[in-house]
Amino acid sequence: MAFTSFSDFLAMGGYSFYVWLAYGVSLLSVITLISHSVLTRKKIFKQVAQRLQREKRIKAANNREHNL
Amino acid sequence: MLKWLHPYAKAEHSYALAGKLMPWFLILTIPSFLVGIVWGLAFAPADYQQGDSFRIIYIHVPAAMMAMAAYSTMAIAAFVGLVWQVRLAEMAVAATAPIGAVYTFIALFTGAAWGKPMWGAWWVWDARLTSELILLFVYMGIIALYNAFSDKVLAGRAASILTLVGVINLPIIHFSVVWWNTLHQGATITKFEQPSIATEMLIPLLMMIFSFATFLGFMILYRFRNELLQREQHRAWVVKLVQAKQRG
Amino acid sequence: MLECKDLTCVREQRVLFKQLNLIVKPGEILHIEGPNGVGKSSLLALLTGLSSAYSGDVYWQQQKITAQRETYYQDLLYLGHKSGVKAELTALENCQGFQRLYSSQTDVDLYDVLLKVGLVGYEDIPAAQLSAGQQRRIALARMYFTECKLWILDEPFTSLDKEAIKSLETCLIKHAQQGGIVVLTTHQALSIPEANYKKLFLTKATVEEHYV
Amino acid sequence: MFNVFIQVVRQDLLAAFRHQSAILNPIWFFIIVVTLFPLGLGTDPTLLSRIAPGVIWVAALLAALLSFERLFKDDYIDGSLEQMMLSPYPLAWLVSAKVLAHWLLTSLPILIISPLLAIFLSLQIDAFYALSLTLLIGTPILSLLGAIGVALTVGLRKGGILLSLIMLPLSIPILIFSTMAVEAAASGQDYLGFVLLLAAMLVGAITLAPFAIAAALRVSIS
Repeated sequence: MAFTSFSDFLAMGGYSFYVWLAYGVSLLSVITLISHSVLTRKKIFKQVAQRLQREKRIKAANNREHNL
Repeated sequence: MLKWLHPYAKAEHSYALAGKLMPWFLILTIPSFLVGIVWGLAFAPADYQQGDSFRIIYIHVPAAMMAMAAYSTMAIAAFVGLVWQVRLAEMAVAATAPIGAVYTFIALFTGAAWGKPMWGAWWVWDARLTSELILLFVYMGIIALYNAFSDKVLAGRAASILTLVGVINLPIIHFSVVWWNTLHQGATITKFEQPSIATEMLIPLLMMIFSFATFLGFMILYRFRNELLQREQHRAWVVKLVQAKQRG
Repeated sequence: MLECKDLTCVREQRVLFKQLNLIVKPGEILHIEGPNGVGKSSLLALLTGLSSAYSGDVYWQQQKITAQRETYYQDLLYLGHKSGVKAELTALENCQGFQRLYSSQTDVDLYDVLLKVGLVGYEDIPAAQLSAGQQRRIALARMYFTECKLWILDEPFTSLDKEAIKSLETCLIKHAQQGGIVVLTTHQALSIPEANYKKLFLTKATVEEHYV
Repeated sequence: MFNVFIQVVRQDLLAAFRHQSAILNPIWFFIIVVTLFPLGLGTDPTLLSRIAPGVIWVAALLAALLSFERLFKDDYIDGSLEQMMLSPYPLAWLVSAKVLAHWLLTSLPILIISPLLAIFLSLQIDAFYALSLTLLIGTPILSLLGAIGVALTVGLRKGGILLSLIMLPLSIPILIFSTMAVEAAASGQDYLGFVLLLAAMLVGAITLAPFAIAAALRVSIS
């Protein structure tokens, strides 16, 4: 272990601000990337589902017209 | 040459294939990342010159390498997509661009955060950092171009063309930036060269590079499936998938 | 001879038409009709090779148009919604431009051609000062000096008056009788002899067969 | 084959001369941008002469960027771009004619008045020649690379900002080598090496860019 104690580890030999800032921002950007990808996937599924509803309504309207 | 695979089957088949591969990439990424980061942050010895601030290297160098790796995958996919008219390859270009952009941003930010303790300035016009910055602009250009088209097939092709134009220009840009940097070397800024790495520092670095690479693979596959779903919404297999998901 | 083999067209994730087969022999005029937004212009864009189909191919003289783009364009005259006439140039200059840009008889007297399309007296006025109908006539003037066998016209009769429509119709019929091919879309009724008149009615892809 | 090239160039020049504003705008923009710098940074000749090459080149770059919108947009709107793509002559050949016409209309005037602006910025006399030489070689590369971006964005409604985002990274090497050449000339050193590099880039752009422009047009027009 290169550090004597956990608080020493946090201090990072006096550079704690820069090291943790760099790691924090990197983690943040990876998280935004992942969440954006997952959200687009959900959005596409919702879009297709909506389209299915729309077409079901059109078909129902056509059927009602035919058997009037 | 890939025309023999009927266009309908290819999309559905590759969606399933990507689905099978993704867990494997994840299995490779997580352990190597955890071991690498703990080892690098806590156990690797401090650098005799820079002290513990050098630990930023464990994010900076892998991110910079993956930024280039992502662009090369895009360049290959763009070439295959345009020359053999393979629509799936163009989707890969669109899928990889944002990931490459995020890696470049990480490399840039960690580079700046690392530069501050070493040279006292948040932004140093060092040759490598400047080329990273320009690479980020190129990525942003490709992403913006892709999103500007409403028809995703055209968007993919336009992005592929821009990627290929970029792949020819990036080496020239890097070469000119390096030359420009050496000529404008105002203050004697220590060159941003690689500190000679002791083995205990090197191994966690290699693990981090490996974990970043497998994570790149995982994210490309994930976003590639999104592109497939987005483009093939009108196809029967996507509709069945959505219906199965609604019932499931 | 123009031919399409199971052409499928997808625009922005919407299937416009699917498995379209089509053969137009020399001497025929194909009239494509259909409600707005059914994909008439997209079909013409596919026929001219400006855009590529989701699947299926277009053949000219039994060869894929994508394989022989330059030779195909030697025989093709295309008139789109936009007339392709530069507003700053005069009718004469526009016609000279067309003559050089496309394979056409260069020994023809342009003033005579402009007379035929009813632009006598307007030859040297910048097209910007002409009406939309007159600008369209400059584009139509190309038909009088072109050597292209295949004419693809996207709603050629828009903004034309009765007399211009009449002369355009006769020009089309003359071209077809000389062994040329015409493919056009229009909402107007056409009085074309039965011998070389063919109709294609494009319908909106019904809901079921929406999924390819 | 060749007279079609001249025909396209002649037609473009004719069309442009019919309404002057399109030609003069980039020049006025170039002059105004260059005069902003002394107003902004003060009139100390040594400072101005040091930044002169960079300022003139960045102004030329922005003026070129401003004028690119006109390259394909008018033809796209009136339909002649579509017609050009359907002509039996190779599209890459016609497109290079259009880029040449555009270069003659916008960058050549900038090249002609750049010595005047160099005087504004009190650039050393012996750097004038280098400045005009780099502009002569550099601006065609800008036009060719910019034409690729314009071809990609011609079909889009809000293409302007996107065009600059696409084109500026590509024009960085040209900016760097030209300013270095002019600086070397200003301090009396030999600047031939940079000029030769620019010439190499120009040859590369002339041979490769038209095909990229043609491919990009095929994408955005379909």
